[in-house]
Amino acid sequence: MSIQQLLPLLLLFPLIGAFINGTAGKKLPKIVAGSLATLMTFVSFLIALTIFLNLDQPVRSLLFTMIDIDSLHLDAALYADNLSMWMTLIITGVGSLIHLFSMGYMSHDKGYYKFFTYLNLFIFSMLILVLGSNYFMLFFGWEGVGICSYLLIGFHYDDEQKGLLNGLAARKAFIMNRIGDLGLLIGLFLMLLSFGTLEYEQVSRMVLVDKILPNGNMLFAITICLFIGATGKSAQIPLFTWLPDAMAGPTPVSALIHAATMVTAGIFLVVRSNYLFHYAPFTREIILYIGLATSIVAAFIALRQNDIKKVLAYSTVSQLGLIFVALGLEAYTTAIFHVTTHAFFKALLFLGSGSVIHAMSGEQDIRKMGGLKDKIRITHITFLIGTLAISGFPLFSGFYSKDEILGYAFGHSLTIYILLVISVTMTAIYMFRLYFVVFHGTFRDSKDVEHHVHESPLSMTLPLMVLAVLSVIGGVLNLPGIFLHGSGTHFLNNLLNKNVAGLDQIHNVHPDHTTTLILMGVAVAICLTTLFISSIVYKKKGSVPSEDAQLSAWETFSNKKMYWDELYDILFVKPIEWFSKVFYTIVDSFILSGIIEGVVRTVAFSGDIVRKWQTGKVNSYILWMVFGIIGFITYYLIKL
Amino acid sequence: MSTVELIATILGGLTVGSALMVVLSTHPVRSVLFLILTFFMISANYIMLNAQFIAIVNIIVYAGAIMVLFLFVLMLLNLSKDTEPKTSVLMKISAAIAGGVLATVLVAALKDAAFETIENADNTIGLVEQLGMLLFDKYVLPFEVSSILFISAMVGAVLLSKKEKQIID
Amino acid sequence: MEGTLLNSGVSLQFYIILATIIFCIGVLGVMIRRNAIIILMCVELMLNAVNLLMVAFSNYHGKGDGQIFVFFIMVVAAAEATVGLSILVLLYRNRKTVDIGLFNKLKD
Amino acid sequence: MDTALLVEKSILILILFALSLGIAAYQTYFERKVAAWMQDRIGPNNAGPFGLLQPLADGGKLFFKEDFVPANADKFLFMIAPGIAMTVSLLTSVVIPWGPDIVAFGRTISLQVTDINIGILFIMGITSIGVYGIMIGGWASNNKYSLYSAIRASSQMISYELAMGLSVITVVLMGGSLSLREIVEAQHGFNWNIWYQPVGFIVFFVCSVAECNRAPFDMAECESELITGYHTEYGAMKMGFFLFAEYVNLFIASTVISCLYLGGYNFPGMDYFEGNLLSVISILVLFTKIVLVIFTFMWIRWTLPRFRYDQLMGLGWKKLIPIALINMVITAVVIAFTRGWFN
Repeated sequence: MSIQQLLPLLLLFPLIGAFINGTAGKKLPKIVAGSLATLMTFVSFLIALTIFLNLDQPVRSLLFTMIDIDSLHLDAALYADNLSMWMTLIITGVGSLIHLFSMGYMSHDKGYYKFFTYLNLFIFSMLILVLGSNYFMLFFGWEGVGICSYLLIGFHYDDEQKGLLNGLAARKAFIMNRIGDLGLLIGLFLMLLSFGTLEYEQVSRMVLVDKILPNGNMLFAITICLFIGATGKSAQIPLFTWLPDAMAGPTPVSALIHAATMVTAGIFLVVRSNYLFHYAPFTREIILYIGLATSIVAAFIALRQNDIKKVLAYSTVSQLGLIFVALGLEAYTTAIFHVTTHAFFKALLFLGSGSVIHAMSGEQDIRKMGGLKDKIRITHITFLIGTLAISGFPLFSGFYSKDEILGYAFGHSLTIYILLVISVTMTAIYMFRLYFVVFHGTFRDSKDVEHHVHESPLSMTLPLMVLAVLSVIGGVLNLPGIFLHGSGTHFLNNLLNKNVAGLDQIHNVHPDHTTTLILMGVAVAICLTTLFISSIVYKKKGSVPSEDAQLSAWETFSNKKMYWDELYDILFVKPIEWFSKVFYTIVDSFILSGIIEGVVRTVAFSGDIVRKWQTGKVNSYILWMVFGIIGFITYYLIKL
Repeated sequence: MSTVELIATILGGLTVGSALMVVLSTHPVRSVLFLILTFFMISANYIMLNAQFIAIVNIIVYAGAIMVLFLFVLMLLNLSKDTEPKTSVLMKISAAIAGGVLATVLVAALKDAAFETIENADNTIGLVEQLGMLLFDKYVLPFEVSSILFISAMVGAVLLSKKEKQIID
Repeated sequence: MEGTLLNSGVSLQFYIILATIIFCIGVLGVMIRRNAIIILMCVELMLNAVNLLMVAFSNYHGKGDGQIFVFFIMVVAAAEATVGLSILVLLYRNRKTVDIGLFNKLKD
Repeated sequence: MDTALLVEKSILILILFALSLGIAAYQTYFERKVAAWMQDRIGPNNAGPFGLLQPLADGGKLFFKEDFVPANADKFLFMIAPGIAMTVSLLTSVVIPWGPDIVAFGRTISLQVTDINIGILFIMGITSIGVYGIMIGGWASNNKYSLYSAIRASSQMISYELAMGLSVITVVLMGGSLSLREIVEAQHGFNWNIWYQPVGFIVFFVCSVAECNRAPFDMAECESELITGYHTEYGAMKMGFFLFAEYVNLFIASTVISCLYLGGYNFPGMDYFEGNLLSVISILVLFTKIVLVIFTFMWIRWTLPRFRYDQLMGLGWKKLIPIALINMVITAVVIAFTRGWFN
């Protein structure tokens, strides 16, 4: 089968899974529903692998034409190049692992089949997002994942205690994403206006080959609109507050959607449109600073969070900020590299936290955990690997990807480098804090809970182990030049530069070997120092995060998420409420009601008068009718 | 004036006269009977116009079925001259004026309409064969649809006159 | 003579005027009678006036289509008469009258 | 206009008029005799030989009785109702083909007043109008029994006309024409419709009985319930008209049945005769058939008890109409096959 034929198949399997589970899932045994969904995703992964291995030139596969009018031609087509296939591999690969994990994690849930329907639907939408051949398909997938995300965040909407909050979190995510989506949509319209098409191939040809470019302002508008879309989906300042709240969803959802795949959609969008951003330096600047700010702010907030998932959520935001810094520096392949390693270790950490929560019978507060390292051994080891990877421990995957970003930042400006180092240091601090508090020390919850603590089943630990291995060795995908002088280096770099439009035109200067080594030394030193201090603070001294009341000023500031939500409340919600109230009292109840009631009264009054004519008698009606007819005919007779 | 014209004129006069009596009779049953007479007159006009089939169908359908129904209902409700509702004189006068003016105006409008003579006329169009070919060829869909109309009218009538379920209170 | 009908010296105009007058008589009947059944009859009268005109034009054009239309008008008239009369019977059962002047529940 | 034709038709019409009345008159005698025979009595036997002058005596009695109108009756309608009944029943005979053409006085004389191409529809139309005599008479009497009778008669007529029309359609399909003469001629020799359409014949026959208001379908009269129904208030010659109309109807109904189903004037072996001889034999054959059918009507009347009203309506709507419909569809399909319309 040719790649053109395989591409639709790739999309079809998750859709079939969603369809079967969505229609007949209620009647299927749980094991069948779960296995079906997992299998469908895995088959997709295998197909993606086949395509990936055989792909040489970009391939376009037309499904059908959506709109074909004079000025607008929109195809539903799929487009495979190394970028989209790489994303597809991450999505389906990590996706199938998380499906597998969910089979264990959700096994006691009554909405089991629904969950897998949503998951498969999400995979389908995400594949459309990355595999679509134009921005419209991307938008289609974009909205699709938005809906799936909404459904999955509020999955436990009927929970007795937290159901309402879950629903609110889902709505918050949905609405915040709408803001970004509006930006994206406007960007697409502007793009349609200036290029006349939304096809990637045509746009890239126009920009790169024909050098037809809209003027600077238009290009800035387009790129900034696309970036606004990206900030919504990828949780950047100012639209990031939905992501920590989205942790209300089941943990596999957090792992799949809010760590590994959906949040990278914004990054994918920017990488996909790299040639546009290349000609919009000002937008890149904005991306850089936004990413930097996001990274630092989120890392800071993560320092004093006590909910295991919230820590990871802010960590995700912080890491995404880091990736956006890379995007701002035009280090696209590095960004994708970090996306990949981040997908591995963040999925691992989330699934690990899921395993912990599973062991703790649903408890998420780290202050109640402690000393779990002997009780859930596999989870402990894999979680440790994840922690080391994200903290940049030498030779783990995160080390390489982070290092590359730091290297480019150093090449760009020292200030940015230092700020990034601060962010990275904070990352190491909160991750080690999390690790030590959860797994070391003494168990701090009731005996009853302690009695129940148990290792998760194989379906949950297997994905953990696979992801742990990937987190360790993920770095080889893009080994920097100083290691293995030869062909193996910069694998991902070469791969993406091969056939992804625009990327081959960008020549980032890798820092020279000495600089690289120095920077690595700094990073290793930071990581090791943090590890050492953390182990002393939390392991030797056995410190426990203090209660909210005892926090110092900066700690409270961090714990309260830097009051972002409150800030938004004051900035947006309150004024809107105030406006609404004003409009309600003045415009609605006074002016509008006045007009409407006036109209009603006038109609009623005149109706009262005219009603006298409505005798209700056919005779008089037809009499009037006859007079009317006579009038008409006479008029025409006279006119003739 | 030829014989045919004379006959047509007399027939026309009778038609108008009996139609007028339908309206002017104070007794509903007499109205019905005059209407039947009018239908016979109109059938005669059809025969004058070479439309024998329509003429006989007119008698079967209108005089033989519809008017029997009217008469049946009148008898069933036992309506007679005494129960006939009276119309106010003012209404009568204004109606008469309106009707008269309408007729005058319409006649005035149509009087001068010019028609050219059509040569290729065929005097067998009123025969059953011709009409049948037309009905089952060109107008077969309306024909079938009209059967549906009949069925629904029948169902409607049966439903309405069922005594068990009172629809209006 | 222009517009002469087939097989007779009668002009088309004659039938047009005849039909118009019958139609007007039907209208007049609807206006001055208050008995609902008579009003229905007057409607039939109007329909017949139209039928007469149809047949006259059919003859004049030498085409059968007009007569087919008469056919369909009869169908509609028959359906209308059955349903109309059953409604009237029902109304009579409830109001004990067929005076349309008294069927004015919708007015209030 | 051909004067000879006019004379010829006028003579034929007069003959038919007299014949109808005469036959109607002697049907009363016949009926009494049949009734008497079936009830093992003698019947009229005083007036003339075998009581043959009895109808004349009856006529004279009716003629000289006091002619009165009830006080609250609608006088005009009360007067014209018997006239309507009589006129309508006499009208039908004009389209009946009484026999093959006769050659006399150097002319070919058709034994049919007029051969209109829609003769069978004409008969249906006239029959459908026949009910007005009864309705108007019953209503104008201002007698509640008469009114009941009128209402019953009208609903009965309408109901049975449907089944009748449906069964006639099969005959029209067989003959391929609406003209009575063509229908009769299609049954040449012994090729009668009754052999092909037994079901249609039975339906048509039953409907004819109902249309003629004869027992067991004499809902409009039924002495025991409605005191002879629509002519309760009638007397003298107006009553006579009603009776005459009824018997003329019976005669015409028998004629129509003979023409439609029993081959009309056709008889087996008619090809051996020709000319006026054939015509005379044909006329005699037709009248033989008519008398036999009339006898069957009377036989049924004096054998079967009257239906109840709801049974009568049930029979009409729920049995005869479906049967006639099915019969019609089957006939149409078979004819379409045999004439190769599907090929």
